[in-house]
Amino acid sequence: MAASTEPEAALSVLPRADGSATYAHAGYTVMGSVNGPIEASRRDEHPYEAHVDVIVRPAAGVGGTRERHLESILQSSLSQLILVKNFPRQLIQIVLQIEATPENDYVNTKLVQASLNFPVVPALLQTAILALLSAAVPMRETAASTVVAVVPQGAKRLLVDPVPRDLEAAHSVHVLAFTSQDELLLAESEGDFTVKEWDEVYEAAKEICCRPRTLDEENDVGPDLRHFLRTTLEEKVAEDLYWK
Amino acid sequence: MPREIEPSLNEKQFVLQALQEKFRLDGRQFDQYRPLELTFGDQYGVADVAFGKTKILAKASAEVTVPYADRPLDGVFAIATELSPMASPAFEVNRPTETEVLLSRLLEKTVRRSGALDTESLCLVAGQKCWSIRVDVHVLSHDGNLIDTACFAVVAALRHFRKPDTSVEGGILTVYTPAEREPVPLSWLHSPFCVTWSFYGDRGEIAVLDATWTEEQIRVASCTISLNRHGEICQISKLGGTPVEAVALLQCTSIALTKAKDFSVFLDKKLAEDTKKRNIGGFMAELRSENDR
Amino acid sequence: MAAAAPPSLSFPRPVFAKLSPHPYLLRTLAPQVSPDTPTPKPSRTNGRAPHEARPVYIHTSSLSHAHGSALVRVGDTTVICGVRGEILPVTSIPQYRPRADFGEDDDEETRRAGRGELKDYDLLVPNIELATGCAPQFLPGVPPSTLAQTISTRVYSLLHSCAVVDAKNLRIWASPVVTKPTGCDDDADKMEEDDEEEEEKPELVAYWVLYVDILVVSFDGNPFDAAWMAVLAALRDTKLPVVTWDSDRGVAFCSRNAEKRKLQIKGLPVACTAAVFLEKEHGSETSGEENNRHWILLDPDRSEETLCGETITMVVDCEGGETRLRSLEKQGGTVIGRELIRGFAGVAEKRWREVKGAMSK
Amino acid sequence: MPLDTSAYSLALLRVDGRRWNELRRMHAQIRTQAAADGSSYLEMGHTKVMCVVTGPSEPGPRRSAVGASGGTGVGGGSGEAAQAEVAVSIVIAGFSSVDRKRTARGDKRILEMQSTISNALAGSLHTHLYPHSAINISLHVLSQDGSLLAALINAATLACVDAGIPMTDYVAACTAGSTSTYAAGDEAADPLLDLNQQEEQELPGLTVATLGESDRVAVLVCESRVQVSRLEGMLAVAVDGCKQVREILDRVVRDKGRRMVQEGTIEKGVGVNDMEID
Amino acid sequence: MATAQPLYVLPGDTIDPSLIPTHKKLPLRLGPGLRHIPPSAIVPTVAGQLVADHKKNSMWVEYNGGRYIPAPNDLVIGQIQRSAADFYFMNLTPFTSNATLPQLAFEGATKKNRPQLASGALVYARVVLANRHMDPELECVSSSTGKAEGLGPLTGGMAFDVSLGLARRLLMARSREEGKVEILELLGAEGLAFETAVGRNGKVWVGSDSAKTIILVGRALRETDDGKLDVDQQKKLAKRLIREMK
Repeated sequence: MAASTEPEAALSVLPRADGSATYAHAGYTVMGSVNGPIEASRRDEHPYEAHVDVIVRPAAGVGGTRERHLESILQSSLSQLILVKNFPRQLIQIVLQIEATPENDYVNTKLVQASLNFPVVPALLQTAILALLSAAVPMRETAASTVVAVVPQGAKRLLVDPVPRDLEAAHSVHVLAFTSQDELLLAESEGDFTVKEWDEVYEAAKEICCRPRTLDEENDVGPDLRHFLRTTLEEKVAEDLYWK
Repeated sequence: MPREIEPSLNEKQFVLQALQEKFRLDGRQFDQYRPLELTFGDQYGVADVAFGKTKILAKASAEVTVPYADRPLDGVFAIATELSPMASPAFEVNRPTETEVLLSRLLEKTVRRSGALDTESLCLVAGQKCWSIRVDVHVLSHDGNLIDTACFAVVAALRHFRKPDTSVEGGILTVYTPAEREPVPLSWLHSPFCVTWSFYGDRGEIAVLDATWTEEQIRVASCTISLNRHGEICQISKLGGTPVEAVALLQCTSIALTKAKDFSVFLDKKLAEDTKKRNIGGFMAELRSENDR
Repeated sequence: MAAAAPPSLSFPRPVFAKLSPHPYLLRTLAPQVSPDTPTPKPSRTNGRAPHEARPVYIHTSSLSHAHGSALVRVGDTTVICGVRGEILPVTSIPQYRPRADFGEDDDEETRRAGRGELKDYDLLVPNIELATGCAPQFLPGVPPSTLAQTISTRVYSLLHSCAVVDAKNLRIWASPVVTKPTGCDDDADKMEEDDEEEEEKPELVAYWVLYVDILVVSFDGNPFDAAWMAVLAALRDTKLPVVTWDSDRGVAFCSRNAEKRKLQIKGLPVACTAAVFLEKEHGSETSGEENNRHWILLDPDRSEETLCGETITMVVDCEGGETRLRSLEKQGGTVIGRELIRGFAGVAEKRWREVKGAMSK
Repeated sequence: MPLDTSAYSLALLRVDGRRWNELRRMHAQIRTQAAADGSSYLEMGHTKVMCVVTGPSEPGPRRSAVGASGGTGVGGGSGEAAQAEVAVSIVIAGFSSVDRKRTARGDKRILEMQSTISNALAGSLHTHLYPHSAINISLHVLSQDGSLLAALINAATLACVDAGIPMTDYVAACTAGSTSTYAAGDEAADPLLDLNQQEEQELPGLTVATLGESDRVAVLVCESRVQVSRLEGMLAVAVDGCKQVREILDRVVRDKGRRMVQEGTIEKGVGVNDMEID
Repeated sequence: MATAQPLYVLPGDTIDPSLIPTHKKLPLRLGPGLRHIPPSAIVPTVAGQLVADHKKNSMWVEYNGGRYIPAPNDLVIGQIQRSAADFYFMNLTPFTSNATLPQLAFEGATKKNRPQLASGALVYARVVLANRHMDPELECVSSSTGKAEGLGPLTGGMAFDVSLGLARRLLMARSREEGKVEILELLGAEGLAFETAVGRNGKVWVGSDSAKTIILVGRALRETDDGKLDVDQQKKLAKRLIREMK
């Protein structure tokens, strides 16, 4: 549950799904499954492109409004990455099961919470992308995402992958996602901040999500997600093609 | 709504023929379970169970709430089994299928109505405040025999679970955070397990344990027997299907008892290992929380 | 604007708009340079300039039974918001836990604790109703659509993250000294003074729960901005009656003609939404150098929303002089990058002034 | 556990004066509704239910995923309807028990009973004769005094016979219990036949349905904690009880058939006629 | 065919032009996992290994997993869902929309006598037509020769699910050399009598008089697939299974 440990992931863990992945980072563990392209139900059918259906399920309690909100955020982002035009009238179904969230030993949190929790978004997004890759769903590009918090004082003003206690103290919390073309795919912030602060956050997040391969490693702003994604996939592909 | 396609005629015929020749597709004995795996999460009350390719995650959670008016001295205990499309695209969110209803009823009868959890111990302030214990069953992968797997996961999760410690002074309830006081286990009375038989043949003469999804689709009847290691039946349900000789059912029950005992031993072992593992970490944790104060 | 319709077309513009809205909007935004007519300024089908928002009209305290209410009109999007306070005794809060000290309210700890109170005890309950037949896609009397759920989640978290309502204004104390909701600041201060004088501390016996109900009367795009505006206006309009606590019977009551105290609201965060209109139809495969122009359409209407994938919502508050961002949501595309967001802050400021004007009217 | 251990051990008589292997008075009629394809009314003691069968006919528009037979697969009703679907619906009247409580529509207990009954009958009915069609069994509970599931199964069987749907044999059901609760570990506990409400609440018991005169069990439902050792005794008594019940059902059908032949009113129900001959 | 140092790609990666085969006459042919963005960019759409064949002037991305997507000339094993006037509706993978198989697309089928196949029957067929806008169409007869060429209904036996990768390897002309899968030959060599039909859609049909043999072949395939066994391990596996059987 430490702040910036290296993420862990495993691909194609569910034998009966077209694609699946688990992703664990900063206290969050998410299991993701992808089925598709499959037949879309009447109401989801789109004549020119595939319907991307995202279902987010909390670890405990029934999904509520905030899960719907998370779903809509992810749906709009993933539809950008998937080549939806390749599968008209089809459905690509992504189920994201939250298995663990970082615990805060200093409060007894309520089970059902209406307010959305940003920090889970990166874990969900990463898991979804890994699962999509495992399902070999054709995609335009990949993406990576992270959380940054602006905390009042302390060693660093910017905190990557803050733990719940930091979040309580934070002035503002930001979730950013970048495509593999270094474009800003998603930006969600809340709290109290200035454009300048956001700029700094942007820099830090970009550093993590799309660090150029050649870089000195002494300034550890956090994990190198793009590299992580690539190595994870290379291992998987190499294993799949063991016979070559 | 996408529907699960039935197995092909070839598969139906062959599986049956093989069973009549005493073979199963995966080479198992008729009364043999697939390899059983159980792993507990870092957090209390999380159990990840796998019977072969069937994977289920159960998570227990606790919350203070108001007791039901008609039973002011009891806590609230619920088992939620919502099957998501992760298990199979044939499951739609909040549209319960027969599979889902029967599963939740079986868990209800096996774990809740058999009094495995002492609900009176969940009462905090009579008629005002009590614990609401909830287990969420998440089917991650469905390759048959959801019932036995789910039941095992639920029992494992509940026995692993710790709820926040509380105190009541002068009618004022205090719920302590994990940092203030170590959480406490539930008061647990007995551990029931489900053992499900699948029947084949015109007279249901062939009986098989822990059927895979293919085998389940082809079976003509099934019977789930829930027992604990004390040899107490908590529930039996053979809900229709091809009739089976009464004597055969009695044999099934006695075999089921031995299986239940095996499960019980396995679970106790795993729990012991886990606590041993935690005590090391737990001690450090206490130190940490000390420093924090 | 005659040039908006290409010469080849023989049917009138409304038909064109119906048949192929995307090219139609495209033509109006990027008019063809034709010899006979002077090229007009790029404008949207609704006649607005890309960065031009619709005028705002706000009318408050129109509902007699609500403690606070507001009606907001942004173009043809009309939203009504009503705030209703209800008293919640601490005894009926299951997870209620008495706190030893309520420190000075400028103290960081306390403010956070206050936010905790609001969240844990659900003292602010927003709910939005879209299924009013306000637009073809929302039939009356159906379960809340994804959009409705999304908006109510956004409103809920914005209410908490902006802390427009301070928990201390919702606490109800049992003590002869302060049996009134500590409304305005001076009152609050007085309370604290009183505490110091009193040796026996006043006891926290109940909370006000604010039910914030939002009703979309007519829908023509950009529901969130309007909804949030309505919530804010309604809260600023909210007056809670003075409560007297009967400690013997342990019930709170406020007499018919009890004096009402204005609820104190911190700051004036204003939401500003824009959508991105791409030259090439969304997600089409003909990507390349050619035809990838785009326009940022401020305060999009319904027809525009259907044509745009990417959206940005920025919530700004310039009350304290400098511009502070309270929330930023950008999703559904990759056009809006760092520069555009920087620039958009300016647009949001402009919008903030417009809305502030409408509010103070 | 007041009644049994005290009273029973002395007089070997149960609260309602029955011996351990006695059924309660069982009364049944068929062809109670002229309008329906098949109908029945059945009493087991004070448990009173009626049943109406329509079909085999075109499957209705709203086919409930739950309580439709062949639902071994995910998603309920069988995929391509090679055989008729048996859809069961149970309505429990508000006045049927002492305290009038509304049963919620999605009540899983009732859904479970529905699917049990539909699967039990589907095992006996020759549904393969009616592809792409539905047999709708609707049951109404008028009064409850224990052994509800058994009564419902028996009523449904009668109604299906009345509807003239070919079936292998009767599906007859009844309950059995054991004289002392699981807590008391005494092996000397006697089995009891056909539990009433009071016994059902206080003693462990089970519901059994068998096919015809065989010992083959179509339904076995036990919802109470009980020692494994007791199962055999209870099961034996229950199976025996089912045979008695079958006799009763058979008599009901034959009497009705005979009367109809005498009255010369057999427009349908050829099945009844056949039985008349043998 | 595999380059000395395998090159792994992710969707959206830029491919070094030097890797793109250039050929005098033949046009460049793009296999699965690649898309062409005008004017000249070639971009991967899946994660896998980039493979280029300079002789055939073609390149594609090699990967395993995912759902089968029909492509012309693929051999598949379909299951009959239901039959219409002169079509069978076939299921290739669960939850996907049906493929169509004309009832006349069998060897020697005429208006008068066409094969009568029950729903649920398995058919070995070839994909004739597959594009994103229409349901795929199958045939069980070669349009050129008019012969079945091994296609048609599969009677008896058992169908096993395997990974798309293994199915593809089994279908390779020289599956032993290129696909490195030999298990079936090995079992045959051990004296097991069975026949197989491999569907590109991840299904392998095994037919034999002895159920025992079928099960054994099925297990052999599954273990080879799940365990990612190389040829030597396959040899061991074959030996072991045979021993178990005796």
